[in-house]
Amino acid sequence: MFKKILIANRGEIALRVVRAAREMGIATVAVHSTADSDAMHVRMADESICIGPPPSPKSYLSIPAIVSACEITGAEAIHPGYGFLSENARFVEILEEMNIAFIGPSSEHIRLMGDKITAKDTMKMLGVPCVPGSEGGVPDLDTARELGEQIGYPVIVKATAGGGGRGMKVAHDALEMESAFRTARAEAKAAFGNDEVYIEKYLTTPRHIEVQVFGDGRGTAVHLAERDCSLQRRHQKVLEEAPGPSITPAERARIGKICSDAMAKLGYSGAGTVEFLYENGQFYFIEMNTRLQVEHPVTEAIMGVDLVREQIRIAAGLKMSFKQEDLVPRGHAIEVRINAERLPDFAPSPGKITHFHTPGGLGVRMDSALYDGYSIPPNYDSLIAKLIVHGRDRPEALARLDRALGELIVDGVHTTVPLFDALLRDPDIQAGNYNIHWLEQWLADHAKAE
Amino acid sequence: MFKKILIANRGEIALRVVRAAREMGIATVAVHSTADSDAMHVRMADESICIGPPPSPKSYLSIPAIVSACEITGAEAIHPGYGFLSENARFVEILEEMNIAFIGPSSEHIRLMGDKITAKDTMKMLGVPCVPGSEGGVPDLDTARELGEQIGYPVIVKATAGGGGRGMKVAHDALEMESAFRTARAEAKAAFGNDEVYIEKYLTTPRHIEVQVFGDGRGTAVHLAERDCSLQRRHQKVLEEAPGPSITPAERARIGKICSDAMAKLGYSGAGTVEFLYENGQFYFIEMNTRLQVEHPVTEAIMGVDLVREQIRIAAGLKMSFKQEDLVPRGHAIEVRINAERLPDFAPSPGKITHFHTPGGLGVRMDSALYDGYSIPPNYDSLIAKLIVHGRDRPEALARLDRALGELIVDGVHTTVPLFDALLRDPDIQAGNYNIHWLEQWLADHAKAE
Amino acid sequence: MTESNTHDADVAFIEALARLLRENDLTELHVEREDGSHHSLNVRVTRTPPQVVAHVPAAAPVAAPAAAAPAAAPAAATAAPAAAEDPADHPGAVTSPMVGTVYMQAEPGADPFVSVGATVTEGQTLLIVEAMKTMNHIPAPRAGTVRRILVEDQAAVEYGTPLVIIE
Amino acid sequence: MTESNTHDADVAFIEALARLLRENDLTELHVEREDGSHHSLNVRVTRTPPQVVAHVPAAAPVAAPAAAAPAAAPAAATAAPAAAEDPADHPGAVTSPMVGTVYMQAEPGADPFVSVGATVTEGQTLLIVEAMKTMNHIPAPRAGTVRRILVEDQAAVEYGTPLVIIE
Repeated sequence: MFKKILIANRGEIALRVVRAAREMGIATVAVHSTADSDAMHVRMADESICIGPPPSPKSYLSIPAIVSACEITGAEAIHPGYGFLSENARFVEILEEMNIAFIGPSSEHIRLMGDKITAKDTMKMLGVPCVPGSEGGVPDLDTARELGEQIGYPVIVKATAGGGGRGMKVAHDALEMESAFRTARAEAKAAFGNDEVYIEKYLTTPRHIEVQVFGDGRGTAVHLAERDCSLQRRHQKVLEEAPGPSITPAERARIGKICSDAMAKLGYSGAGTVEFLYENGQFYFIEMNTRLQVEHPVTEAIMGVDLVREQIRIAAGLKMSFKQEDLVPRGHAIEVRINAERLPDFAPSPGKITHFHTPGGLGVRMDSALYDGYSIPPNYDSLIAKLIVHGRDRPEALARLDRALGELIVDGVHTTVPLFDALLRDPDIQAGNYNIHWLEQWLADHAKAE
Repeated sequence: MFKKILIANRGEIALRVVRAAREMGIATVAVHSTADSDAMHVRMADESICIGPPPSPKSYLSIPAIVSACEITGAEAIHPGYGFLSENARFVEILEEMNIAFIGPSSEHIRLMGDKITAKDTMKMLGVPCVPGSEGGVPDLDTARELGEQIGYPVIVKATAGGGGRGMKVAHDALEMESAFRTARAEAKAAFGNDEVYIEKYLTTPRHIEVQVFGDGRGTAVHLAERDCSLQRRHQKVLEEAPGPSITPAERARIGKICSDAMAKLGYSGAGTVEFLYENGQFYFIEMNTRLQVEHPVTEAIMGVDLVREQIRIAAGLKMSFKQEDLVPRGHAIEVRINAERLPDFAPSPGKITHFHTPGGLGVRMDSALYDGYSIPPNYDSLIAKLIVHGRDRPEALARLDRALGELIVDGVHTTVPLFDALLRDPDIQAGNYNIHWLEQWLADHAKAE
Repeated sequence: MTESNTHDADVAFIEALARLLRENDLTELHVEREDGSHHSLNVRVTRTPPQVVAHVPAAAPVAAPAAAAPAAAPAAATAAPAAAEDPADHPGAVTSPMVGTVYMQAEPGADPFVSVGATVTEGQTLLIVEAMKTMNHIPAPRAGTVRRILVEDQAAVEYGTPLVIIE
Repeated sequence: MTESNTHDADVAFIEALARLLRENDLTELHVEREDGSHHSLNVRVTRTPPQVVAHVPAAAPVAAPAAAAPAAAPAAATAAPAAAEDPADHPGAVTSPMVGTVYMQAEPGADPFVSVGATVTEGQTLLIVEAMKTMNHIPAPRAGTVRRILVEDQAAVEYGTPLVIIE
């Protein structure tokens, strides 16, 4: 096992890794920009190294700075957290060359999944369901109609050269196909000088369902059920839960097995997340994240495992500590992302924390790098705390979340807590009845009402 | 379900009950003495009533004050917590007469188990193993020798009229019986004017193992495995864990079933704990606590249930929400009791909390009524926080406890945290190798070493 | 105005400013004052607002939980009287020795034991606090005049609730 | 009024201000006062509140975890230099623009680039900071004399570590 690891990140996720390492008896090196000298991850680590000025490209994204910090401290491995360099294949290649272990998958797998088209082709080949479509240009209306029948309406006709919503038309049934096809081609011609179009299944109200996978890099892989992360604002997840309220045990087993089989065949190593759109009982692959997710704690809660510990074990060449049959979900978990933002416009609200009191008691987990007197710098992401609750079932988890939010005190900055207070009172949230468009719509409705 | 309940307690356990009630949508009434006007349980409850001056007999132990508070607030039920009036049969009788629900067992069962002799007789009748002995006076040496063979050495010869260690002699084998019997009789005669003696199994290094039980009051009962609470100082538990490190799954199943069968036969209602001494694979009943225990969170952690919620449900006439087959222990949990006490002499250390920072992350639960700026009054028990950790196995739980203790900050008063830091480094604790005498011995050794 | 008077006046003035600052949670105050040609005063008072000491007890745990209580049951009128009311500190206040319900007369329809302005002797019953069906007569701790009656018939009272002021 | 009386009065006045500051948790107080043409007083009283700012960073999270670290690895000499050393604030300090290892000379056995007392021209190499096998020459930001060299050959430096003082 490693004696010392370096954490190439900041905030709550850096603290998360320090905690796991400490429990494993591994010394930690925190790196930080000058804006983060007083940050919790710096205080909690065994050593710390200032790697640059506040802008991320000169500190948290600087490969030479981080590798150099690793060299001078003698750290044997780097945990990248999420964001920053966590999915940078070049970074991982450099580490591979320098014999520094990367706590994550191989550079090859990162590169593979970093390219959307290669990722989709690979996944399709591995038996993972993707959005069905025309595999290239559709030459004429007859082919378009055939495809419409094959795929099932509604479908979307899109310019091959397109983007930004131009040259895109939805056909809700066979009758609409002719007009959609002709209009899309005409718009494509006018906008991009190329009238080639392709056709894909059109999803109207999908949910964002993602499957947590874990591989040992030697052909064994498991899944740890799914998370529903449909509640998003501007493609940023806001609240995540596991298991997904709309997913049946049979669906869970089926899609889980598809994903773990794919990872086993790929020889994938460490933690990963296979993201899907889900509608009417069907899963459609979107992308794979080759790293730990922000929302991993909901999976840890229902599975009773420590994903970061497991990542470190695998990177150190140990076997996985769990088998598929050990991974039986227990209860229901919800995470809310508490940001230092002022509602209703979600404007960043950095500043000094004048009072911080965390909720306690049964089934409550706080992952936060805040402390009394800490000043949130304006340079980075506004996530200041993740509150995760676990209950025997979804109603118990919702009630616990409500109770815990009521105990939380973060004075000195504005936070998104009032958003969650309001969401918890919404019948759709209480029923688990939402999709990826729900929150944007809800916010728009509430903005109008005020 | 109740609309409003009153909590006849203070500190972390009152807060514990507020939390459960809030999650169930039940309004809460806190009662408090004048010393506790600023206490967390008062702040967190929906209503509060000052019931008297600081001395407990005039406030938290005053039945008229508490019943009166219940009447004027319209609370339908009372949760007694632990300590104070929680095992006061008279209090429960009064509530029964006044049609106020008591969140706990019947006054009859409280009275039954409140008397040590009746409790032991009842348990024996219900098939629960007790310390084997002579069932009364032993007339002569021959009978004593027979009993010695039957019970198995070592045995202890005790004066029937005795107490305080006088007239007590241990016989480690048959050879020692004659001398032990004669000496005990002679001492008994001299000390108490009555030379009658009885004989019991003598346990040299027992562990304190207790089984958590739960009954619906209508003949159904379950057990929720055991806790090992052997680490005690002056009969006060200091650290508790579940499952017990020395108990095998077969033993767990066997003693658990004995206890749940006994509770079913008794028609016991709500939470209870059957306490045993345990030595060489044998369990010996000591007493039963007819209430929630301080250390109930370790059971909640491994079982994934909310015992207070369940208590309230049963008191409101609902069914139990779990069956025996649902209750499968997962992982390992440890609780440490953090007291405001100054080491090495454990002198109470009340005062103002100048800084309070609680540990976070995976598998960590804090039950504490502290907050920044709170003044711990000198009038009550010194327990200020319970830190409970849960891991996949005992080593993981121990490492997590160590990590979490490192994050905890309680400034302004002395605490017993350094005791746990030291205990976690002891090989016996790491191996789970201790008994009810271990901690006293360890403290004595450490006192000498300094 | 003498020197010394000026001093006192200035200190009192600045003291008032400081209190103003604190009570209104201000950060800075700057005053220039001239009194005729002789005396001028220029004061700047600064304060860093969110002190732990001053702040926490006020803004702390009670606020948030209450606000977010799932079954937010606003305290019944009977149940959660505002803490630290003036009358409790009054030297003539008679406070309730127990939790219970107040009765101003011996039985329904009877005259109240006392009314405002009445003269009472030591030991005379002022009112009754009923707790668990027991009628507890609350005696006047000393002779005097009933200045105020602070509770109404059948009001619920806590331990320490001021009942009557006798002077 | 005599000199001495004025003194006493002023002292009393300032004493009163100090008390005011403390009691109202103020941070700063500035008073200018003139009494006629003879006497004028200009007082500034400042106070660092004894709380969050001063307290948390000192007593807070860093202390406990470090103390209880299961694998308490005291920071390697190379790795965790004391923060906020004087030299960094020196106007003539040249700080490291990157994390890395210092080399005082171009190659082993060669003469050091500079030594204390040497005169340097703007742009002249002071030392090398090696990061990821790249030798980064650190130039003198201006001409001057090397007053102090704050690092040793092969020392590990953080971003911002003061290296040399040039005046």
